[in-house]
Amino acid sequence: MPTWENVRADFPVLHQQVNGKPLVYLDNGATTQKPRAVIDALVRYYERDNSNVHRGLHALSMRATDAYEGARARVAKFIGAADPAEVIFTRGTTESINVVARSYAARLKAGDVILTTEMEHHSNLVPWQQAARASGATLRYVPVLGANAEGGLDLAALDRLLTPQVKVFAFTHISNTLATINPVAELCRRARAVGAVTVIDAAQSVGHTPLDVAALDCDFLAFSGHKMCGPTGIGVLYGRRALLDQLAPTETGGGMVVSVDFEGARWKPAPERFEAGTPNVADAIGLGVACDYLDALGRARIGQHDHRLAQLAYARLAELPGIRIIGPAGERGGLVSFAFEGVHAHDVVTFADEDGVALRGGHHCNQPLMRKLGLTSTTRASFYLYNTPEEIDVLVASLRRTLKFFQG
Amino acid sequence: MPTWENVRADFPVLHQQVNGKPLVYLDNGATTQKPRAVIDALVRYYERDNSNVHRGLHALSMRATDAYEGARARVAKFIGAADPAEVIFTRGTTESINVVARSYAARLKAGDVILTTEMEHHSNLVPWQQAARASGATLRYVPVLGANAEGGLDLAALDRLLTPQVKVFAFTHISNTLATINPVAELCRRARAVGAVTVIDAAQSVGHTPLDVAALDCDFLAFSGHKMCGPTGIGVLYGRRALLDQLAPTETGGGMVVSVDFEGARWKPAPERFEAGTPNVADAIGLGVACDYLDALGRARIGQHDHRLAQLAYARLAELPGIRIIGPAGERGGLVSFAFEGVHAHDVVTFADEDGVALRGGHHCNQPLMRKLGLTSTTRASFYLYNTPEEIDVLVASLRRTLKFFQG
Amino acid sequence: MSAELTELYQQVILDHNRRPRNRGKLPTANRVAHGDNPSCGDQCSVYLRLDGDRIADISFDGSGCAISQASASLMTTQLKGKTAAEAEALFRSFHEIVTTGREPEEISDIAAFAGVHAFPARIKCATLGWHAALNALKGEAAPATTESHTD
Amino acid sequence: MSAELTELYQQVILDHNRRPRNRGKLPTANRVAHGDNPSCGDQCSVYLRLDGDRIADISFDGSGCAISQASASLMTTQLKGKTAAEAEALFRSFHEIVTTGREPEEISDIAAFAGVHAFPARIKCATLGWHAALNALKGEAAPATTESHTD
Ligand SMILES: Cc1ncc(COP(=O)(O)O)c(C=O)c1O
Ligand SMILES: Cc1ncc(COP(=O)(O)O)c(C=O)c1O
Repeated sequence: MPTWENVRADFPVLHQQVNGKPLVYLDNGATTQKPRAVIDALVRYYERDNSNVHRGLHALSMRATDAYEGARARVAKFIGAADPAEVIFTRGTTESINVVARSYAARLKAGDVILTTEMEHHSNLVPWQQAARASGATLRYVPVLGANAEGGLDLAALDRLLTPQVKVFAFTHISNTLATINPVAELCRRARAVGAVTVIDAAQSVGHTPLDVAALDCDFLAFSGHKMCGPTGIGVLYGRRALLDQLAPTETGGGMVVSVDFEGARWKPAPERFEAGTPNVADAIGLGVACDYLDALGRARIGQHDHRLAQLAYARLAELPGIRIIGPAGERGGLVSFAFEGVHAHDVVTFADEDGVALRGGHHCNQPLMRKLGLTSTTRASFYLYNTPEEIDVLVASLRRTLKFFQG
Repeated sequence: MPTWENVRADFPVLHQQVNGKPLVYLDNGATTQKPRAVIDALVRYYERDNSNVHRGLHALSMRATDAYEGARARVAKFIGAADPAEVIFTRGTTESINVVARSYAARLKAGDVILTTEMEHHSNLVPWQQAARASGATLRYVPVLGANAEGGLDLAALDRLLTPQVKVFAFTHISNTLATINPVAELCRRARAVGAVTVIDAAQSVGHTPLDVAALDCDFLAFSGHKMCGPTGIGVLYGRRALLDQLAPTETGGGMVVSVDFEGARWKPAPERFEAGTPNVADAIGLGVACDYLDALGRARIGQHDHRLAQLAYARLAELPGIRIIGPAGERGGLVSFAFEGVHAHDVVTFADEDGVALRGGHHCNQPLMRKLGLTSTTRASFYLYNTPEEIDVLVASLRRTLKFFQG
Repeated sequence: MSAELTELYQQVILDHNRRPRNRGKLPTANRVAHGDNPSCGDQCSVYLRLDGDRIADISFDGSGCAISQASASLMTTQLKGKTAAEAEALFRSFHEIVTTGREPEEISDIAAFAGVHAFPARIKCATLGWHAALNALKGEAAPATTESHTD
Repeated sequence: MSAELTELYQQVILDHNRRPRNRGKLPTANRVAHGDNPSCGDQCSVYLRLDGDRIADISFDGSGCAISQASASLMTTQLKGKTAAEAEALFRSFHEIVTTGREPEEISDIAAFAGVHAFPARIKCATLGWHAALNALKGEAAPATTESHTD
């Protein structure tokens, strides 16, 4: 059982030097590190149980199947889904959203509206542009308020935009660039009132805050294992059972068919219907163990920890000369995005790396939003359960040194 | 460096008892086991380098990017592709084929013909049925000859079927049910003569035999890491560069776009164009190490080893009462598929499992072929580099016991 | 042979597998349903002659492992003459037996399937014919598939 | 500051970054090309006035890190007055410098970019403006993107 006192000891990668300095990993928005328990689960699987699932009757295959389906049930519990069949394993958030968007592309028509927001990650934006193009539907955006996007979504505009023509409303839970926490339950409620299906991008939230699909009453929810202490290459699409069974599969092949002849095929119900081919068994199992790990620490507590670090970082960074911080000042997710007058994010990141600090600089897959804010890039520090206030000291000292170099 | 003498020691999973008997793993057609080197590569990545790729400028991200792109280059070398950009990482064979089939679905039209064969795995069959349906193209099958499919593809029929209307010809290299080795270079040559694009399903061949896409002169080639000593959740689509750059991506999102605005997006060239979202970094690296492992042993030697075991198994099994072996009698891949009069494959597999022997029973994702042969299922024993002649003795003894029980 | 395997392949099961009862199409059937287990290709069709609410006659046809064939065969002997409600109650008992291994209080041939519970992957084999029969009773046109059931 | 970082941010580079030369649209340009680095959002437009085969005038515009901006700025000073063939030869030298760190025999300001080779992820920054310039010379309409180059 992990404890807060020992949390850093659980993550082997943290205990290294980078450029002669202790690693300060503040790139958790891009991907999080993995606790020993998750790494061990992969090793154990490959050393003891590795086998193909579903179609096997021998001991290893039965063990692998039980572990894989056990991981599905574990993930269902993690997000409050009543039925494990509502959990579809994908490669990650991007694939999950593509599955929904492609399926809806085949059902929407001219006159229908797909609604999303101005703060979406490219992965919750481009698939909807493609779905709109393919179906003839119109894509609309809920605006973001404020010169620094500090005002969040324009909920008054949402009232006007949420017409009965809206068939799908896709939005992020926590913005990976702004740290905005959207009122997702409220957004789902409003969408339901006009009969729109809701798709939540939970990439930045599911590992950082308690989350319950039944309480949110959303229709679809997408996330990535690698952003919540799990392995790379595994993610989830949650879908309401009644909707999943109507959706056409977008990928076909072995494992998802009831029967095949030379003329055609019949599909299994969810979840198999959406999992063509041999699944990523080992990493699904690893994801289940990541759920155990996070729940043992408690996601409410993790959220508080992240929030506290983000608040501290915000306050300390605000003192730096020429800084512009974007996103809300008060309640926010565990990251801070900022830009300096006259010093580019790339140079900031290169200098920070010299000090062992891992930051991300760029458009954070949020180009349209950046353009709206008149920015081409920001530097982002994103926190997770193993980060400490002392690491923020290192960050601030590194930034001061960079500013001194460039601003003189 | 692995050696043939020590090969079994490299695979931790093999050294266990199942139902009180030493494990005899003969389900390699479904998935292969992983050598220590591959497992270690995953652990090393997560313990030292784990980071998101491509968009990062800090030390871990640069290391992860180098390792990921290094794996791409390694795989390119493994299959003889001149340009690493021709290697696209996918979840596996099934996804790889779906990417090609979906892209061609958007380009084909009524009157066009998609050609495949009667011996395809559902994963190289159903996606083409879907592509034909979506585009209005016609799907045709090259027949398989012989009551036990021992005659392979009907090459005379192929002459008639390969008309200039054929735009795509998709076929397996080695059949996962029959063990037939198709003359793939010859098939590519004939397809090229009528201007058809070739898609090879190399799931059962790439880890078992030397393979060179330049020598084959194929247009696309698909395979799975987990069937060649690599991790689950990673596979490859090789595509000829000139064709890849014409294909529309089927999945969109972060990482595959040059620029995005609220109206639309522009794609990067291959391989990024086909890799939306955070890739499966760890497992791609693991796949690269699997390539090292197999090449150190030598795929020509592996192929001989498999073939010898399959020949031995064929001869020994042929002596069993009431057995029907399908597929070619002579040259064949490393597996044997068979059925007994009056004893169902499931019962055979359950009895074998009692003796520690892992077999597969069922239709092997080959329902149309099974139906043509008048079978609903077979039992399959499939071999790989760590199997031994002694294990075939155990298999045969187990089968005799089962027959005795059921046939009296 | 291990105790578990002996339990699984009890004499009753082997007997029904070797000499299936009520096998083949039922010419007088007024209901039919088809079931298949896509994991392994097992198939089972069940033919019923319903007389009001009562199963006047029943047969099955199909192919599959010893467990699935014996189960379907035994099932036909058990369901003949039963009402739909009785058939459903019997399936509930059978399901309880194959998933828990607990034998029922009344002595019955279906207890022979208690050994299945030690082989979870085979539960689908044991219930395939039953699912088809219940679908036939309900008059459902869609083929039963073990994949849409939780067992 | 480490030796590598000092090498990367040489005085020449800092100077060009702070006071870029030939920056802004060129009103008399008869060729223009745009480049972007999708990994980080760096952008660079290069404007040329070609006189026959010779670059009579050149300017750049865009946004990006110190390396990309200084490189584009320095490039404009180097390319002015050169023929297309000379420009390509110069790019080959520059490319050699940033990828290997080997300084050229002739003394030249472009040697200041030798430090880039220790930071492979920044090579794309250093070459962005050059790629745009070469595309403008070739009259290619499509925007240059660092992703279609191997560096
Ligand atoms: C010949 C063949 N093609 C395709 C596949 C599908 O591979 P995967 O399930 O890894 O996508 C397999 C294995 O299941 C196979 O044997
Ligand atoms: C908000 C958000 N949505 C979607 C994604 C895409 O996730 P992935 O790259 O794991 O598919 C990310 C992360 O990159 C993200 O932060």
